[in-house]
Amino acid sequence: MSAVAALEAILFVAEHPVSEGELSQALDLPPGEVRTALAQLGDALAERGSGLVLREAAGGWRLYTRPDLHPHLERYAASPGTGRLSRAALETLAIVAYKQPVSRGQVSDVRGVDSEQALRTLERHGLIDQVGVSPGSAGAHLYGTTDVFLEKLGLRSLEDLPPLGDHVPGPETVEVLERPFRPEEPSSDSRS
Amino acid sequence: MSAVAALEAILFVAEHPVSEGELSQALDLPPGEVRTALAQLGDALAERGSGLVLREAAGGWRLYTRPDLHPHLERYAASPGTGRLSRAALETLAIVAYKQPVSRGQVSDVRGVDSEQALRTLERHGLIDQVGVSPGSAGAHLYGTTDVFLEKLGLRSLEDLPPLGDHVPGPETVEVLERPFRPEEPSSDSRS
Amino acid sequence: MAVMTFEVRSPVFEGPLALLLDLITSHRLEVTELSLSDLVTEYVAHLDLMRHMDLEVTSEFLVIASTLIQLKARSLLPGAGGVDLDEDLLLTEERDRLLSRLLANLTFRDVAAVFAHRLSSSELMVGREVGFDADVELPMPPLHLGVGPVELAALAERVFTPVVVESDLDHLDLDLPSVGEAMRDLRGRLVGDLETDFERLTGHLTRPAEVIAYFLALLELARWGLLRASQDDPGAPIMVTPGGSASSEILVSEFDLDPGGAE
Repeated sequence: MSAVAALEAILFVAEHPVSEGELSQALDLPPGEVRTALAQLGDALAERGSGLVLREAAGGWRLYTRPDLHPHLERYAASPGTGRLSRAALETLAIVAYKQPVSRGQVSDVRGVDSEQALRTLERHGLIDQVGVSPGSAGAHLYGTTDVFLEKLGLRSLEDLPPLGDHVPGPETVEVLERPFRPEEPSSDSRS
Repeated sequence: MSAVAALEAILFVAEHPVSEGELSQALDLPPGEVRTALAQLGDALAERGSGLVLREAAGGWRLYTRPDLHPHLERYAASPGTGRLSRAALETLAIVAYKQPVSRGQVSDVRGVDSEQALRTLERHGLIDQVGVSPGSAGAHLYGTTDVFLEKLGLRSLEDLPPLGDHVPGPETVEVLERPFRPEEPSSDSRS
Repeated sequence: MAVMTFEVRSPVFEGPLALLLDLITSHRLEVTELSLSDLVTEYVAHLDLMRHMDLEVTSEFLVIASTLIQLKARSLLPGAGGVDLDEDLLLTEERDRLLSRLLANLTFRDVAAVFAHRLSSSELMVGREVGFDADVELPMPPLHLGVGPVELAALAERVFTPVVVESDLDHLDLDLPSVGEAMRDLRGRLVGDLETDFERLTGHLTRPAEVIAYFLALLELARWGLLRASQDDPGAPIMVTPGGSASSEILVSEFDLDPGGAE
């Protein structure tokens, strides 16, 4: 199919995931046929044992090198990885992802430490961005995640983030946390 | 063949034609087998009617988009998503504008992350250009802004750039700054 | 020739919540339960260590310390509930808030671990960043710069401004009154056997933070039997009577968190 070839050429030159809408326009095909072509391209790559894979992320599609071939790429040239993010940066990223739009103050409050440095690092990596200004008088910047974040995490959209509840510690952990704070005298008050 | 797949992956990420010597090293294969793998990749691409072709050029091998598909690429190039500068690119542009002539290393230092990609994007858009070579032993390229840059910003000369220091970004300015980064384009691209 | 150096190794915690979590969970395998008293002692000892190592004890550490000490003082005060029901409720809220912060912290740590995993696995997949072939005559992409000179200048301003951590929290460090100081002063103000009320004792204070420090001091002194505090009903004045004369030296060191306070 010529549509599949054209699709491959577009994704070859694209520097970020391309939405089905954009593909539909560039290929001059209805969305349904774009999806068919995407499926065909994915199959064709797998069939011939290509070094490339087609992946959906950040609301679009993009070609990537196969993960198992990474050692060869490293030998060819230092691969342009983002470098390892610090634990502080990762925690901050987690908070921004689930609480966005969120101010630096709110992030710092959850973490219990000032998080300006971590936010700046994430911003420089393009994982978060300033998405607005808090309506309060202080006019604090509000942060949110970017398409780069979605792409790097392999998420189609923010809705693909697992529910935060899945990450809440189990009852045993909660029990350990509460232990030192349990009231020692039972009678003194009437809280639940 | 795994060698063919690895070959394809390397050529996919390569910016310039890759010589057989480099390929031999990256693939850990003797030159003869590299040539066999090249032939196999070329055949595989042609066989399945890929949108890519393998060609020898300037002392090396490179993947290209098939010329007959260029009309599709042009249509894709004209779509709004491709003309939007990332925040990383804008930050880099700001640094080049005020610190020119400036090397990639200096830009990366200021931003705290490697900025090669952003510089390349700006160069491709004609906003910056290599204007010289650093006097240091490293001989790094130095970048400066172009006439296209001035034109796009509506400036007569670089002296018209607002001076730094006495400029405090108020909330309104920041608000304006956010605009290009928000997905306001004809909708379709940020949805899954 | 080899110079012997001793290295004091103590884990550096990024913040008070991380420290608290570590203290609590490091006891999870022990048979004896970690009491609030132990927790406060260990927490304060760690802050002390941090100061000895010339690490900055930020205001966040002190705020949590003050909450912990309040909770501890309250739980040890004889006949709890006699002082002020409002205070009790307030303290309960404080405790719940602290607990939920710890929980939230653990939750996001878990998310962070998942993110780290996903990021590192997607790092193995490299996307192409080269763009269009150079030999292809493409129309110049319709570039939307999206900014004008003023916005570009603002951006430059921001990028060139070095990141200064904890800039706007410094003043809190200086402002936080010392509970130890308050304890010393309170004892000085209690003369003979005269009963007086808390309001009078703190009449010379101007800032709410100072009153809180004095209240903490009062609770702690009461706990050690150095004075008696009573309140007939919520809203009534807290009456204070001196009593006993046990040494308070040990206590003072525990409370002496004031970072810049020593001389």
